[in-house]
Amino acid sequence: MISTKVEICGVEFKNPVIVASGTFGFGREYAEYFPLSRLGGISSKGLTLNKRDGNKGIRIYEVASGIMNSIGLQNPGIDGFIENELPFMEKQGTVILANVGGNTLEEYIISVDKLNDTNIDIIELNISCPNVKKGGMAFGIRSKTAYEVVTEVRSACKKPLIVKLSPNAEDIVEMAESCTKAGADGLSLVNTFNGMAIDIYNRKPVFNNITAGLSGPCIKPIALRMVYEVSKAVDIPIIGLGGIMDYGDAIEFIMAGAHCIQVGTANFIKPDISIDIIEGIEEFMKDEGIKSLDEIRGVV
Amino acid sequence: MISTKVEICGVEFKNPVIVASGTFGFGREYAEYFPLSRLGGISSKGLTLNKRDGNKGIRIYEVASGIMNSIGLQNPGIDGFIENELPFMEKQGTVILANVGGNTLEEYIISVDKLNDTNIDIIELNISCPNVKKGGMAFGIRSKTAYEVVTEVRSACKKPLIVKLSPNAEDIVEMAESCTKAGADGLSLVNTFNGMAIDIYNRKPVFNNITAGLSGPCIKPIALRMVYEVSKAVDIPIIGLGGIMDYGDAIEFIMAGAHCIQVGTANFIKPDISIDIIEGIEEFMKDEGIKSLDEIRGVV
Amino acid sequence: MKRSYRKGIIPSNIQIAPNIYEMKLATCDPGFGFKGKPGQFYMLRGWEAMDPFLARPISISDISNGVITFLYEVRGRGTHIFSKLKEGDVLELLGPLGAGFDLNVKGKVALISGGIGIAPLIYLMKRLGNNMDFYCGFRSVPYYTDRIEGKVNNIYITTEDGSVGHKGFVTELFIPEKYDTVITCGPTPMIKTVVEMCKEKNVPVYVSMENRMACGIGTCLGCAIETTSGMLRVCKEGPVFSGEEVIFDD
Amino acid sequence: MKRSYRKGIIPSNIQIAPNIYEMKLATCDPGFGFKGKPGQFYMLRGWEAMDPFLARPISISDISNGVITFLYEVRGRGTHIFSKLKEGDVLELLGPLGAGFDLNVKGKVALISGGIGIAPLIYLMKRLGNNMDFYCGFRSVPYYTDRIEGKVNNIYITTEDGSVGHKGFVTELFIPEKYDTVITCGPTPMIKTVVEMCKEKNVPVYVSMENRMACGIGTCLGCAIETTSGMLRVCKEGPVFSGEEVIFDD
Ligand SMILES: Cc1cc2nc3c(=O)[nH]c(=O)nc-3n(C[C@H](O)[C@H](O)[C@H](O)COP(=O)(O)OP(=O)(O)OC[C@H]3O[C@@H](n4cnc5c(N)ncnc54)[C@H](O)[C@@H]3O)c2cc1C
Ligand SMILES: Cc1cc2nc3c(=O)[nH]c(=O)nc-3n(C[C@H](O)[C@H](O)[C@H](O)COP(=O)(O)OP(=O)(O)OC[C@H]3O[C@@H](n4cnc5c(N)ncnc54)[C@H](O)[C@@H]3O)c2cc1C
Ligand SMILES: Cc1cc2nc3c(=O)[nH]c(=O)nc-3n(C[C@H](O)[C@H](O)[C@H](O)COP(=O)(O)O)c2cc1C
Ligand SMILES: Cc1cc2nc3c(=O)[nH]c(=O)nc-3n(C[C@H](O)[C@H](O)[C@H](O)COP(=O)(O)O)c2cc1C
Ligand code: FES
Ligand code: FES
Repeated sequence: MISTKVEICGVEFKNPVIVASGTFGFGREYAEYFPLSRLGGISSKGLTLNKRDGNKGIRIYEVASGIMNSIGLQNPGIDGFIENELPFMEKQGTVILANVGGNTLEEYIISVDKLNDTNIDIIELNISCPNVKKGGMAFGIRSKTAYEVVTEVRSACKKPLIVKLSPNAEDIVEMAESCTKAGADGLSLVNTFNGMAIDIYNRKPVFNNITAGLSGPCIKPIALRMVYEVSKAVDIPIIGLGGIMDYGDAIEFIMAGAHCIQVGTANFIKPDISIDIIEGIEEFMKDEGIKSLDEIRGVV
Repeated sequence: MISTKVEICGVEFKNPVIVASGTFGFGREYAEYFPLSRLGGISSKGLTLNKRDGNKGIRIYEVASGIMNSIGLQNPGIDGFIENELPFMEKQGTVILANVGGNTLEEYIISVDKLNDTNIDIIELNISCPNVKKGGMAFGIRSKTAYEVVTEVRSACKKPLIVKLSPNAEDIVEMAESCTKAGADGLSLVNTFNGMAIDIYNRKPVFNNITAGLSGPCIKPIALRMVYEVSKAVDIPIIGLGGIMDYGDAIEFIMAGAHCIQVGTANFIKPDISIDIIEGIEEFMKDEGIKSLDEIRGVV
Repeated sequence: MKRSYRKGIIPSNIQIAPNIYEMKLATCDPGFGFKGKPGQFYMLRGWEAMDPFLARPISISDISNGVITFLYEVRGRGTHIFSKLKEGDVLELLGPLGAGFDLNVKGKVALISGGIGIAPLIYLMKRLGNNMDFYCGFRSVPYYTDRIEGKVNNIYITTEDGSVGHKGFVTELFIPEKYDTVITCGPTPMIKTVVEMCKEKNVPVYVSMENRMACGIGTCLGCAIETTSGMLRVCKEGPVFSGEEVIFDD
Repeated sequence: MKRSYRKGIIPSNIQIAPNIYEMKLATCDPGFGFKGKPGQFYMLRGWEAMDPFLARPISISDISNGVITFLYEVRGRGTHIFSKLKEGDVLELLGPLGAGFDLNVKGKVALISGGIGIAPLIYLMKRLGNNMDFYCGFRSVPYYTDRIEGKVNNIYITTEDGSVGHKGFVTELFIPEKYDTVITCGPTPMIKTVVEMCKEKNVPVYVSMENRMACGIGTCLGCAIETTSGMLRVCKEGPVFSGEEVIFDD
């Protein structure tokens, strides 16, 4: 008998496949395609203290083997989430990660405080959203700033705290070490890469914000390298993501040292792709005689 | 009449299209497909003081919209280049950039010194090759180290000096500023991104060196963003590259602020793709009523 | 449970005007037929690899006996690939998506299309029982107008170069106050003009909007547009909106 | 000047064994025919987009009247796409590339193939005037052996599962000292064994090597292998090397 179970931060996942923040809404739309209970976990759309409308102009732009997005954290706000979305999510029988973003440290603290008294399982602190102009970005770039933010959030937070890292960080390993020292219970990486596109006929950037976040298979080799380096450097569990499209990609991240993986942009390519990935992992384990993912985690 | 001429560091390019180091050898093979005189310039395969055999194991690996390479600077050494390759290159009627790599500062200095007395037009200092284990990488990561290296090389070098930056640098803008201060006459960016791939059946990294360099269209959005940021920060000319596949990509880099562009991995996809790009740029200029590239450089 | 991407097999994919193609798709699953209301759309993938990366949204232009018809214009790489598909080729599609048109409109209806915006209106025309006029504008060569003839009271054809019908834009012929309901699909500037004309005369107007889409099912928020009721998703709450609620930016 | 990628049109692309296809390509350029010597190869692209990204190297398996034949095994994404191509489809190809086999070999020749390694040897067999034996090993289902019959003295067929011919590997039947020249193509472990057997008996042996390629024309250095004369490029100095010069790593 094989088991795909994984435990991180005291939370048990029935399998290592979590759907990534911002690519799965709060699950409602996908629930029409498959039972969400099949998933290891769901990371909510990034939440900010107050409701946000997000960015204007082009929000999604296709590039080679990937997309750029500039959604700008459109979300119902923490209260809206707790009132209207969480009750639905709680009923799905899967681990719930609340992805929390923000512009200021204060905002993070109040948001986390509101979530402390809910049934969410884990807080995923997004210190890296490149589409929020104030603060959001800076937190995820310099290890020192991140250390300060994570320390404060850690002491305010009663849930297991996973910090989501930006690949735009100056030094991803140092960043991971800082967040670990600051008390993170786990790390997830990577968020989107800061990229750019230009409309040559209009002689203007495609995005109103000039830059936007790059995701999808195009970033996988870099994301995998970062997960590998970070997993060698820190002892807390890691959630690996960035361009995962199939079970093979997922296994690569696990072999690079990840406990769980997240499926992001791939959800847009096929609504039930996460189920293909879960089943693919199971089959791979059977074919290769692997009983538990512990056997292959970090073998590389 | 349109003109595609560009001048950088006192060297005139008949058009802004240079073929990138390591993707064009020394031009011999491509000369069978088109007259090299059509090119703006050729950057030689990365040269080291001594001949190198390069890396063992898998050297090229296809990924989504790109490749990873771990060639490891296989090259005939500076003397071999001067003796056997340069005479051929000199006859082609195009600008010659000698791309110089190395493991130690000393090696750089001796190499540059040997090139001082040749007919090459420009030295492109590669401080960023991720496939050389000692030194090579580190130079390109920290601005401070780069500053020191470039300062020394600058004083040894009698040719215009272009420094080729790594996208793996901690802070690409700070890096560009440091190299400028250290006396670089121009900058070229980006070199390959540090990436990784795992063979899940053998449970081993695909590459003997574990990581390898990612290039091709998959990196374009990030490369373009970096060229944009750097061009806003420094006043010396910039050569932009990273995933350029067609004239549209080339124009994007020019609008982001690049004086010239380099065509790298694309050469592998079609031997005469650089000619398509040159002709595409000319047509674009005609269609849009652009007489000189100065009109659109950095418009964004 | 809804089904994820299904395979469809092509009985025909023919060019009907410069750059304009009509593609029919039959299901590959026995006992199943494609479904959907006017105004709804499907996400189409004609490639297995990761470049092009996203599926392309295309409106239902007709459905009969479970065979779906798409009318599309070649604009970029994705639609170029579609145009090269041949009889017997298979592609993947997800749908029907979006809310579609309200079929319970009252009174005399004007359908106004610009270019390929005719695609969803053709299907709508077939399903509406109302008294209708059809205004269709083209750049140069009209298409599908034979399918309209006889099904509506009046058909107004315009071309920008005057090669057929009135030379100019449809909005030059259209008189809002003649109608109880106006429904339009086409380039945003045209839609905007139609909405303004209708608003002025207090005539209810519905618009079918386009926007870049990633997921097509409401989760990426990439297709959201500004409306008087906040950001709404073209793929989910739309693509049809009341003309009054859309906030057109300038 | 050499021509860059040319378009070729497919007269036929048929499956001849499980996972094994034979594809013919005629030129799209009037007055031009495909050329190439045995052992040379072409880089093939069956896609316009950037994923898959690289062209795939495939050996010439035959050329007659300018129509080229490729014999290929479906292994990954690229060859999978090739297998889906139909009559009339067009693909792009660059070549002929590589140095190919020396056709001036003396005496009695053994051709030894493992699996799809038969592809270049078939063409070589047709061009060599020598007295030859052909050893061909397969996993389970042999193919192309009818083309060999009658053209060589002896044909030795082996399959790993014993379904046809000798059960086991070709190297179990092969006796090097019977030949003046040995030429082999197939999986590296097989090549290595053949080379060792020949070296032991001092029989000259030529091997056709495979390696991952980006450019196919000698510039990326991605395909270089270790030899006694330094790093040599499979695409340029190769794909055929003398067995003595290749350094096989373990
Ligand atoms: C709800 C809806 C229904 C549509 N119905 C039809 C139809 O019936 N017939 C038809 O010909 N076209 C229709 N379109 C427009 C069609 O989706 C685009 O023309 C098509 O996606 C362009 O793809 P491409 O690969 O050819 O262009 P590219 O420029 O290569 O596309 C690049 C990316 O941008 C997106 N994109 C580019 N232009 C548009 C656009 N105008 N609208 C939305 N996304 C765009 C593409 O989907 C793709 O993700 C519809 C669009 C929407 C949103
Ligand atoms: C000189 C030469 C001649 C060849 N002749 C033939 C032939 O006649 N018939 C035939 O079936 N095969 C031949 N091959 C092998 C063929 O090139 C590979 O099987 C094919 O490239 C696999 O591509 P894929 O997309 O199916 O596999 P994927 O695994 O998806 O390919 C991924 C990448 O790896 C490369 N790759 C994977 N396996 C190989 C391999 N074994 N050799 C080289 N590159 C590889 C691909 O080219 C591609 O760049 C030849 C190889 C070489 C080098
Ligand atoms: C449309 C979109 C919206 C996203 N929104 C968020 C978000 O709100 N919070 C967050 O932490 N990450 C967000 N992300 C980043 C993803 O969760 C993920 O980290 C990134 O896309 C890389 O993974 P992928 O390549 O598998 O998509 C978003 C990504 C996309 C494409
Ligand atoms: C096979 C290969 C070899 C390369 N060798 C060198 C080199 O020797 N020196 C160097 O500065 N850059 C080298 N590069 C980097 C390219 O010059 C270029 O900076 C990079 O590939 C990004 O551009 P591209 O995406 O257009 O290829 C090499 C790239 C490839 C793919
Ligand atoms: S396309 Fe994703 S929300 Fe509409
Ligand atoms: S494939 Fe590029 S050198 Fe051989």
